[in-house]
Parts: sequence; C-alpha cells; structure tokens
Amino acid sequence: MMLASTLGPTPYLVLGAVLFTVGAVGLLVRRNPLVMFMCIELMLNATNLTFVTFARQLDDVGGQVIVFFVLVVAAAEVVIGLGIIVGILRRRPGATADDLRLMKG
Amino acid sequence: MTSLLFAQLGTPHRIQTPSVAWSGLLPVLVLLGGAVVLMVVGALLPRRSRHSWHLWLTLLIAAGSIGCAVPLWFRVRDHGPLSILRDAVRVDGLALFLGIVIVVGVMLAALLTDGYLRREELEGPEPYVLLMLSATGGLLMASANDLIVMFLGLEILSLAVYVLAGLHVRRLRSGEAAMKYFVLGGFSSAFFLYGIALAYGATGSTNLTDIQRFLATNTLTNNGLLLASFALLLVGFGFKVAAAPFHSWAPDVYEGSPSPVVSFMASAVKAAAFAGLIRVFVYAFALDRHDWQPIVYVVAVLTLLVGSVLAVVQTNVKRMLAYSSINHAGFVLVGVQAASDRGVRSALFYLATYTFMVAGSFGVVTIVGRRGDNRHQLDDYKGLARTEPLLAFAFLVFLLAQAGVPFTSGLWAKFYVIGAAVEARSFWLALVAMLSTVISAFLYLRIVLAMYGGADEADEAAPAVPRLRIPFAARIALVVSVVATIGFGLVPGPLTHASKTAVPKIAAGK
Amino acid sequence: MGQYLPVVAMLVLAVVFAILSFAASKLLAPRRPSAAKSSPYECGIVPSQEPPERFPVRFYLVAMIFIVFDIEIIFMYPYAVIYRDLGAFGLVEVLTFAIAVFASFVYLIANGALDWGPAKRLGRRDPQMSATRTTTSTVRRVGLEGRPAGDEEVAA
Amino acid sequence: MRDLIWMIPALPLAGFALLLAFGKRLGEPLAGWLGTATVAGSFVVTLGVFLTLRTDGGADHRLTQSLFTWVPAGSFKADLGFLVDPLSISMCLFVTGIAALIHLYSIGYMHGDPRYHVFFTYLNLFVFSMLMLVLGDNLLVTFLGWEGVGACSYFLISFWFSEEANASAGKKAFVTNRVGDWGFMCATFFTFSALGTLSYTGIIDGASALPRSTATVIALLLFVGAVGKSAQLPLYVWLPDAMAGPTPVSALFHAATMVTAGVYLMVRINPVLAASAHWLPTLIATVGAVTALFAATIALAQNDIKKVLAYSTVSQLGYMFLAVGSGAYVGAIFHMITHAFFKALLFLGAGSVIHGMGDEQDMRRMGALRKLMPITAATFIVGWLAIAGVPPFSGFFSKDEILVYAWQKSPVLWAIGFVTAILTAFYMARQVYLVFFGDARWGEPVPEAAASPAANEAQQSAAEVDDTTATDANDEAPVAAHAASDAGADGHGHEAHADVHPHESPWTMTLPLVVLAVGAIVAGALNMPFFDRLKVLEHWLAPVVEHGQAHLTVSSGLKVGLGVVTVVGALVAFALARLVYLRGRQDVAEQIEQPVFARGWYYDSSIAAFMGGPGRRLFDAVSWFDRTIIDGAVNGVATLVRGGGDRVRVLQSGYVRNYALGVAFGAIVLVGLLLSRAVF
Repeated sequence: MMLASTLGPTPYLVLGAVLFTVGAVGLLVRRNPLVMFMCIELMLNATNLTFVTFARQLDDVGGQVIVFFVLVVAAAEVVIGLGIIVGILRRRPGATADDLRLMKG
Repeated sequence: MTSLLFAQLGTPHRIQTPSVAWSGLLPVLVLLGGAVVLMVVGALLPRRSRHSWHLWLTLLIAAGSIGCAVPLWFRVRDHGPLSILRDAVRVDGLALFLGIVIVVGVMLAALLTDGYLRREELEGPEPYVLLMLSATGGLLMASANDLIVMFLGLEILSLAVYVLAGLHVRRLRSGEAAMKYFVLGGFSSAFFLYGIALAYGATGSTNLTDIQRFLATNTLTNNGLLLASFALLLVGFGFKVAAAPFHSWAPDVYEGSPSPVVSFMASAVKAAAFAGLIRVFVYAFALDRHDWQPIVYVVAVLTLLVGSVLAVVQTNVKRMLAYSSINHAGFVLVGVQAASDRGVRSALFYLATYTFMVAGSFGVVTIVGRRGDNRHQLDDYKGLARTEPLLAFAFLVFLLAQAGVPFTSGLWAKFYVIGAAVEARSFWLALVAMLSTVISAFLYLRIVLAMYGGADEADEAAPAVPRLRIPFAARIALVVSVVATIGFGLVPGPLTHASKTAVPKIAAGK
Repeated sequence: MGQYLPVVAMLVLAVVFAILSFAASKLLAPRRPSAAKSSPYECGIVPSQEPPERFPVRFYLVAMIFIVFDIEIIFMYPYAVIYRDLGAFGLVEVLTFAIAVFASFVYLIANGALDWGPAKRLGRRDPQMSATRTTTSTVRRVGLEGRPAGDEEVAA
Repeated sequence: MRDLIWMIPALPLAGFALLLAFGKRLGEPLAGWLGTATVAGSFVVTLGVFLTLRTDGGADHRLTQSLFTWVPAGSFKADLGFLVDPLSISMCLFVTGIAALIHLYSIGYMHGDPRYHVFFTYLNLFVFSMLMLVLGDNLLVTFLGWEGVGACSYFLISFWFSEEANASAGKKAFVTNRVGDWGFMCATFFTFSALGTLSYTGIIDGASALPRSTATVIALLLFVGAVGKSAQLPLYVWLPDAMAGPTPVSALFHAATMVTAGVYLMVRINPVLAASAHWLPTLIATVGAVTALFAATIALAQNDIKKVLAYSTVSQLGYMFLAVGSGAYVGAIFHMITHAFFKALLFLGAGSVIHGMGDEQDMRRMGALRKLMPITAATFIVGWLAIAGVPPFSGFFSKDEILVYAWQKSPVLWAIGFVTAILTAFYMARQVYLVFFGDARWGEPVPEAAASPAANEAQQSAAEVDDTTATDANDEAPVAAHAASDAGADGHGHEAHADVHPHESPWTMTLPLVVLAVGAIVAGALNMPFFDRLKVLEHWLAPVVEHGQAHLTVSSGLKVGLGVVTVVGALVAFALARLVYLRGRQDVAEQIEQPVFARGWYYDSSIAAFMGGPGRRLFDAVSWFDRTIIDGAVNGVATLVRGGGDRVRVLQSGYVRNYALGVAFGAIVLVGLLLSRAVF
C-alpha cells in the first residue's frame, strides 16, 4: 500500500506489460505444451495485475472483482488444456507442440 | 485489496441487491439449465441408446430457448431494450436476433451430430451438453453490455468448443485441432483481456454504456491507452471470427474437428463473435469510429483476399470451406466497417443466412466424410451427383449460395453488405469484396464440377465404396438448410425486415 | 509490515513441507534396482526401441478435477465474508452456484472419474458393446471403411 | 391484356416447375411437348400484350406491372415488376417466338437422349430467366434474369458433362461471365448510390441530371457486363467453346437471345450513355468493330461447322455494338432481330446437318448434301444470303443501316465493318460450298496434317486453370458427341465414316427451319430505308431511344453508294469462295498444309494467295493471340491467384508456434497502426 502510493501506478503497469510480453514470447518459443499453457496463465495474470493497478488508480472496486472472474476462467482454461494434452499424450507419448502438424497448408 | 474486503466485516449493513428481470435472461437460462439437466441425466442413464433422446431433448431445449426469445423480441420491439443485472446485460433486438441465429446453429449442428456419433461410435450426451453450453456463452456475448460479461461469454463459448474440437478421441487430427485451437484461443483471449484492462484504465469502466458516455463527454488528451485497447480487443474478436491475420488456426481446426462441430464453429461461434464485435466497436466506440474504421478496413481486405486466394489452392474440401468461411467473415467485416445502421443490418442478414449455408455445407461434408471422418479430398466427391443426386443437389445449392448466385440467400447477403460499403463510401473495399467473390466462385465451381463430372472414376471406385448412409436427423438439417437458403433467396423480405428491426440506434458521429 | 507476517509464515511452511516430503520419500522408499527389473517385458524379445513411458493419466485427471473444485472456493469465500449483508438474495445466488457445481460433481461420479484403481475403464461402456455392432459390421469396418487414408492415425 | 403481363414469364416458369416435378414421368416426347406448349403460350400472350400496347399504350407506349415489393431494405426498395415498352415487347416477341420454334426443333433433335426431360427443364428455365431479364422494370430484376440465363447456359454447355471438354467449356463460360457480372453488380451499386433507385423509369428520367463522370462510370461498368455476356473482345473466349452444348442451345442461347442481352442492356440505358463522356460511345463502337473483324478472320479458318457459326456470331454481335457506339440504337435492335432469325436458322440448319450426318461436325467430310437434305439446304442458303447481306434478305437492311451510321461516326469504323462484311460473305460461302455443294466426302479420312491449325488452336483455348479438368489438347474437336451414350465411343474420331447415310430430318426439325427462313427473308421489312413510312421499327422504338439515337445527316446518294459497295463486296466474296472451294477443291486438302508460297499460285486469285500464305500466318497469329494473350489473361489471373496462394500457403506451416507468431504479429501491427494515429 505504502509503495503503491509513493511510486504511482506506472511501475505496476510496466511490470504487467513486461509479464504479459514474457508470457507471449514464452508461448512463441517453447514447445512443451504444458509450458505453453503456463505462458498463457502468465499472460492472464499479468492482465490481472494491470486490472488491480487500474482499480487502485481509479479507486473502483470493479477492477478487483474482475480478477476473481479471470482467475476462475484461467483455472477452467488450465483444466481444459490439460484434458486436451492428456488426450493427445495417450496417443502419442512425449509429443511436443511441434510434433502436431498433420494438418498444414 | 484484502483490507477492502475485510473492511466490510466489522460493519454489517444490508447491501442493496439488484432486482433481476429474469424473464429477459430466459433464453440463456433455459439453455443453461437444459444443458445441466442433460448432463446429469445423460450421465445417469446408459450412454448408448436406440433412441436418439439426447438429440431430441437438445432440440426441445433449443426450441424452448427460441420460444422464450420470440416474446421478448416483440416486447423489446415495442417497449425498447431491457437492461438487466445493473446494465451488465442488455437484451435488445441485436441480442435476440443473433441469439436466435446461434440457437438455430445449435439445432442444425445437433441434428448432424446424432448420426455422426453413431457412425463413429462416440455416443454420449457430452457433445450436446457442450453445444448448448457454448451457445450459452454465445448468447451471453450477444447480450453483453459489459466487457467482463463479454469476456466470460467468450470464454464459455470457446472452452466448450475447444473440447468439441477434440471430440473424436480416436482421431489424432481431432486432438491436434483441439490443441491448436486451444493454445491459439487462449493466446488471443489473453490479448482480448489485456485490451479490456486497457479500456478499463482509459475510461474507468468496463460497462459499455458508461464507456460510451465517458467518451462522449470527455476528450482524452492522450488516447494511446484507448487506441491500444481497440487493437487488442480487435485481436480477440478477429481471432474468433477468423479474420486475417488471425485466421491461421481456422483451416487446421476446421479440417481436424468433427464435421458437425465445424458447422457450429462456422455458424454460431462466428455469429456470437460478430455480435460482440458489433456491440463493442460499432456501438460503444461509435464516436471513435474514425480511429478503428481504417483498421477494420485493412483487416477486412486481408481477410477477403486470404480467404479466397488460399481456398483456391486447396484439395481438401473441408479446408476449402474453411478458407471460404474466412472469406465470408471478411464480407461481414465489410458490413461492420461501414459502422452504419445499414452496415450492421447487412452483417446480421449475412450471419443469419450464412448459418444455414455453412451448416448445410458441413452437413454434406459430415456425410461424405464416411466412417473415420477422413474422406474429404476433392476426389471423394467425384461422381457424387450420380450416386447421391439429392445430396449433391443440396451441396450445389449451398455452394452456389456461398458464391452469391441469384435465387439463393447468398446473393442478398452479399448485395446488402456491398450496398452498405458503397453507402459508407468504401468503394475499394466493395471492389475487393466483389473481386474475392469472383475468385472464390472458382473454388465452389471446382467442387461442383467434381460432383457433377468425373463419372468414370466413380464407376471404378463404386464397388469399393458402399453407399453413403444419410441419417434421418441429418436429412432434416439438410432439408431445412436448403429450404432456408432458397427461401430467403426468393423472398428475403421478412428476414430483411427482422434485421432492420433488430438494429439499435448508433450514437451520432463526432 | 505486521500484516505480512502470516504470508511469510505460509511461505516458510510451504518450503519446509516440500523439502520434508522429498526427503521422506528418499529415505523411506525401498530402492533395489537391477537391469532385468528396469527393462520392459516384451515376450522375451530384446526391445529395439525405447518403450513409451508409463503415463499415469489418473493423476492428471484427479488433479484437473481438483483444480476446478478448488477454484470454486474463490466465489464462496467473498460470500462467506458478507453473507449476512446479502441476505436471501445472496443465499439464492450461492445455492444456484452450488447446484451447478454439484451437477458437475454428479456427472463425474456417474462417469467413474473418481473411482480409484486400475480395474475399471473410464466411463461405463457396456462390455458387449452396442446392439448394432455385430461380427459383420466389425469385419467390414476393419476391412474397408474405418481404415484411415494412409495416415499414421490408428483407431484404438 | 395489360394485366396479363406476368403470364409471359410465368408460363415458362410453370413449365419448368412441372418438368422438374414430373419430367421423368412424362418422358420422351411428352416432356418436350409440354415445354414447347408453355413457351408457345407465352408467345401468344406476348402477342396479345403487344397488340394492346399498339392500340392503347399511351403516348410513350409504356406499361408497367408491379407484382410486389421484392427487396425492402431501408431507403432501398426493389419491386418485382415488369416494364413493357416497345423495346422490351419487341425483344419478348422474338425471344418467345424463336424459343418456341427451337423447343419444337429440340423434340426431334434430342430424340433418344437419356436426359431428355432435363434438357427441356433447363430450356424452360432459360426462357423464364430471359424474359425476366427483358421485362424487368429495374436493374435488379434484370440482374436476376442475367444470372439466371448465365446459369442455364453453364448447365447446358456442360449438358453432356461426361466429356471432360464440355465440363471445362461450361466452367470457362462461368468464370469469364463472372467478370462481366462483376461489372453489372458494381454498376448497380453505383446507380443506386447516384440515383437512389434502380428502376429503369427512374434511371431514364434521372440520367440527364447525372454528373458526367458518374454517368460514364455506370455506363462503362454496364458495358463491361455487356461485353462479358455478349462475348466481345476481350471476353469473347467462352462463346466458341460454348458450342460444346447441344445445337439447339447454341441456336437459342449463343446466337439468338442470351448473347444479345448485352446489346439490349446498352440500348435500355441509352440515356445514361448519352449523358456520359464522349469517348465512351467511341470506345464501344471501336470494341464492336474490332471484335467483328477479329472474329470474322478466325471464322475463315474453321473446319467445324458450328465453330464457323460461333465466330460469326461474335462478329455479328460486334456489329451490334458498333451500332450502339455509333448511336444507331434502332439499328442495333434491328440487326439483333434479323440476326436472331438468320443465325438461329443457320445453327438449326447446322444441327440438322449434324443430325443427318450421324454426329459429324467436320465440314471437310461433308459436301453434296443439297440433294439429300433439300429442305435443310434451301433454308440454310437463305440464312447464308441473309447474313452475307444480299438484298432483299433481311441481313442486308440491318447491316446496311449500321454501316451508314458507322460512316457518319467515322469512315474508319465503316471500313472495318465493310471488310468484315466481305469476310463474312466469304466464310459463309465457304461453309455453304463445303457442306452442300461439291463432292460427297463422307467416307474420306481427313489428313491429319491438313487440319487447320487455326481451328485446332482456337479449340484448345479452354481455360486450363485447373489441372483436375485438363482438356485433351490433342483432341481435334472438343465439341460434344451427340448423345451421352456415345461418350465412351470415339464420337468424333478420325476413322472413316464409311457407313454414313445422310438423311433429311423429321418435320419437327424442318418446320422451324422453314418458319425461320421466312423470317430471315422478310424481317428486313421491319425497317426499310429511304421512305420514312417504311421505317416501322424506328418509329416504334422512338420513345425508348429518343435520348440516345443519333440523327442521320448522310445524303441519300451516299447511302445508296455505301449499300451498293457492300453488296458488290459480298458478291465478289462469293465468287472468290466459289473459285477456291468449288473449283480448286480436289487439291485443297493437300494445298492447305503446304508451306506458304510453294503452291500458292494454284489459287489464281489474290484471296487464294492470301489464304495460303501470309494470311494463314496471320490467322495463325490471330489464333495464337486468342490462345496466348486472351486465354493467357484469364489463365494469368488464375495462375496469379494460385501462385500467390502457394506462396502464402507456406505460412500455414502447421506449427502452432508459427500461428501464434502470426497472431502476435497481427496484434503488434494493429497496435502500431492505431498508436501511430495517436501520435500523428
């Protein structure tokens, strides 16, 4: 709280943007599907940080409530993603994202 | 944040709870409740059954949802839109029109699903449950008046479809499709969410009415945040509607996913995503249209060209149709780009008619795909007119409609969209749209020629390939689609009128 | 900074717990490996390629289900904090929510997702398969129709 | 009768519906008779409406009937309505009349075809669409008919679709026509945005108030549409290939009615043309004239009896556009009507010959049919004299009128038209001599080396944009064998037809020939020159074309002079053709294949040298041009699309990472674009 009031919102926003970028780049460069999911989670959580920062800045509780929803959505995404990955790995053990290219063109 | 929540602890006082006009939400609730009931009952009863009661229950629920939507339609028409849940949901003509389109998409997809599941031995209630849940998300998107509700709708819609894409557990392509769709979908949702965060930061609210009011009363000295949020929101919507350059998932996912699911993706998911796009951009950001219009213009041009040009080089019919559906998304974008009453109206008309065309097309693809869902090469369609004349005729109707040939609804859809573009003085865009029609006409013709020509090969292959089985339910779906496609082609009036009634007023320009 | 003390305590506890469980499994589990034991059994034939790893799907499944039910608490928690203030409305809301969660729980139970142990297959597929599936249909399927068009996709 | 206008298109539509439902049950010949009866009924109603219009049509002879509001869309509204005025009723009269005759003819011609009833189903649908095109009171209804006739045309070109070439010819027609349709659609949108209406009444009344540039754009785009439909340069390529369809289709669609839709459209919007920039009529006239000459030269070198007529049709349509461009709208319609008679006659005659010869289409294996097929021969000769412009046959009057207007526009245009007229006379004479005169050559094999390269190359011009439908490029004549049942056998092979017994056709086929021959003789009376009272058609059409019609200032003497020159030219051409093809015939087969001048002297006329030497090369060059440049343009666009597609396709690598990169890249570009707006 103290830090927030002295620093202003900018560092938090920048941190959010950096985390978001890290997540995006991670998704682009990693091939392990699980890590790719983690990157998506990172992006979502970076967004959460941004929401909270804006909520503080605007003094509006709405932005904080949003975080709840986003967390649930993120969890649901993880579950679905894991389900899909498990389904694939049962057929093809050890498959990376790059191995999945039956379809192209 | 914790302190905020805990601060409430010490002082117990009544929080004013909103009164909810549940009747306005009935279409969504019926669908949601029905899905839950089907899920539980379906899990408790045997998975396989002689009677397709999963299907019929789904149709009943969907019909119930439409039945709730129709009285609302008249109420909204006469008394203005309903604002529900503290204005987070807004039931107006646009929401109901596209909501009905989405539910119709569910019904058509469900009709195709039954035979597919039996053929592939995948019986179970889950696909129907997921279709309905996904449609719930779509309906929510169509009526969302808050960016967070929009996001939740988008996620409910998408998550169910990710699973549907991987429905065919024995087919590796299906898993790959699900994986690709999921990774890219999650990626784009993250962009979308970040866009919401930026819009929230720029305007101080996620409620679309508040945003619109804020933008109307304030002039931003530095609107960089807002413009960046436009771009990121557009990424999210662009991904869902498969607009270039966010289209790359579409061909692979369409090819790999079970064909009935594809019919749902191309009709209902697209309709829902466009509903969101129109609500956010055309209405909430109406006053900033000069900022986003050029971007949508560029995206529309790219989408039209990518969709038509890449379709031509394909040999897999499912991929061809996937690219052509990208092209159609481009057409709807042309209507959106106009940012006018007429543009929105034309987009609605396009989405409604396209639902029937594309559901029918993928219905044919479902049947021709045969067991294993693998026969999608152009060669597999050779001589179809000889072996299955009626099926070939139905496909002919859908393809000609997609090419925009007269006597089909496709002509009017294209006509209205281009008319709107011309009215908005986007002449070049209109020209590109028509050029892409010419290019893709070639594609449709290739399929038609494969069906109506190449008889020799079919004769040779005839003993090896048993006759196609066209399930009863799929027959219904095809007949309905053909009748709708030709019917709206001959008498577009009622649908035109409905789309006109549906369109709310756009805020006046700056 | 006093308010952050519980957080620090949590952190310390978590780390300690992790270290302890690792150490315990190292110390307590019996480990007597031999070459014969670790090589896979393939009817006496020396395997020519690495066998696929055993893939404990069940763990994932349970983990996934856990995540879903775990995250529901995020909505229960704020409700629990101010349930008095929300009154009947809040109760109805949270009950609706609980019903939805419960429905999915019923679904999972009915499908045997929480049955532990290797014996049962996921889902209640009838052992004798469908009535429509006869010898002839199976033969035809294997012979012609179901065969993928030269792909690596093999029907399981 | 004025309330019965809707019956004109409704009757063929009813026929279509009945045939669709019960066609198979009716079978041969009942299905044919049903189709014929509905079209004949439509003709009778048209006649009634025509008589009503003559007596009480008001000052401008205009009747409208609006059935219902068809497409309501805000400020935009289109009625499903009909506009009957002198122009449309004239078109209707000859469309229904000729269509009825061709239906009758088809009853005999399609005898024995397994898809007999399907043929008549399409034919009725075509007549319906054509009537909608003509009668529609706004651009949208016309467009509906425009696309409808196009669709029927593709279906019927590919009617015997089991032959690859036929299917690809249909496809070629479709693709080429889309270019024209594109012009039409654009024009429709422009018209609406400029005038706020699509009805012809609104367009005609509002045209004069249009800004010049807008009028030019609309007229130009409509002209693009007309060029596609009426097979003018550079979009004519589909028409010669369209001969793959059954001969009655060639006669009805690709000679008499459908291909003239472009001319009709141009005449219909003549006030817009009048309001547009001056270069536009000149452009139209030039395109018409050049097409006329171009196609005529190609026709000189064809050996397929239908191909000659196909190129001749392109050439005659060129005349009509020359007329439109020269302001001779009445002349254009006049020539359209006379052309409909004599060209339908020629096609049906050719069909009769093909029928009688057992599906032989190569003129080099005909000859001396005059005795064996007297009625066909006599009527064909009438058609020949008419198209060649010999007085008093109808072609003379209409062609002469066009040439006079062309002279007034520019002597250069006249010269092109004149040369074309001579060439027309020559190649038609060649055809008549080869088919009906000289010796019987039915059993003779045609030496492969003698095969006319021009013919070959023109035929190979199918738009090979698609490898799945590769035409057999070595096949000499990709035109259909008569019946689908023959498809397996080599219906047009090179082995001798020793057992050919040419015979006259049944009465259902000869009766239309005779009726059309009478029409081809007397249709010229519609608009006799010199005496004002005799210009029936001109007075009749005056209210429609009052804005656009040019006023003739040429003196009577010059008119006579021009007419005489044309007739003399035609007669000279006859003589030369006779010289070449009757007297030198025995050695022609060997002569044509020889190098340029080696035996050129054998032809003791300049035309003979022209034909055997550089002329041959010229025609080769024309054919090459046809094949390479024109088809190349069509293929080029397709190749471009395919090539581009193949390039871009690489991006679709199948790697999910790359797709994500695409999404991220797109996001960055969008953010960049939008932020650049914030900064600048």
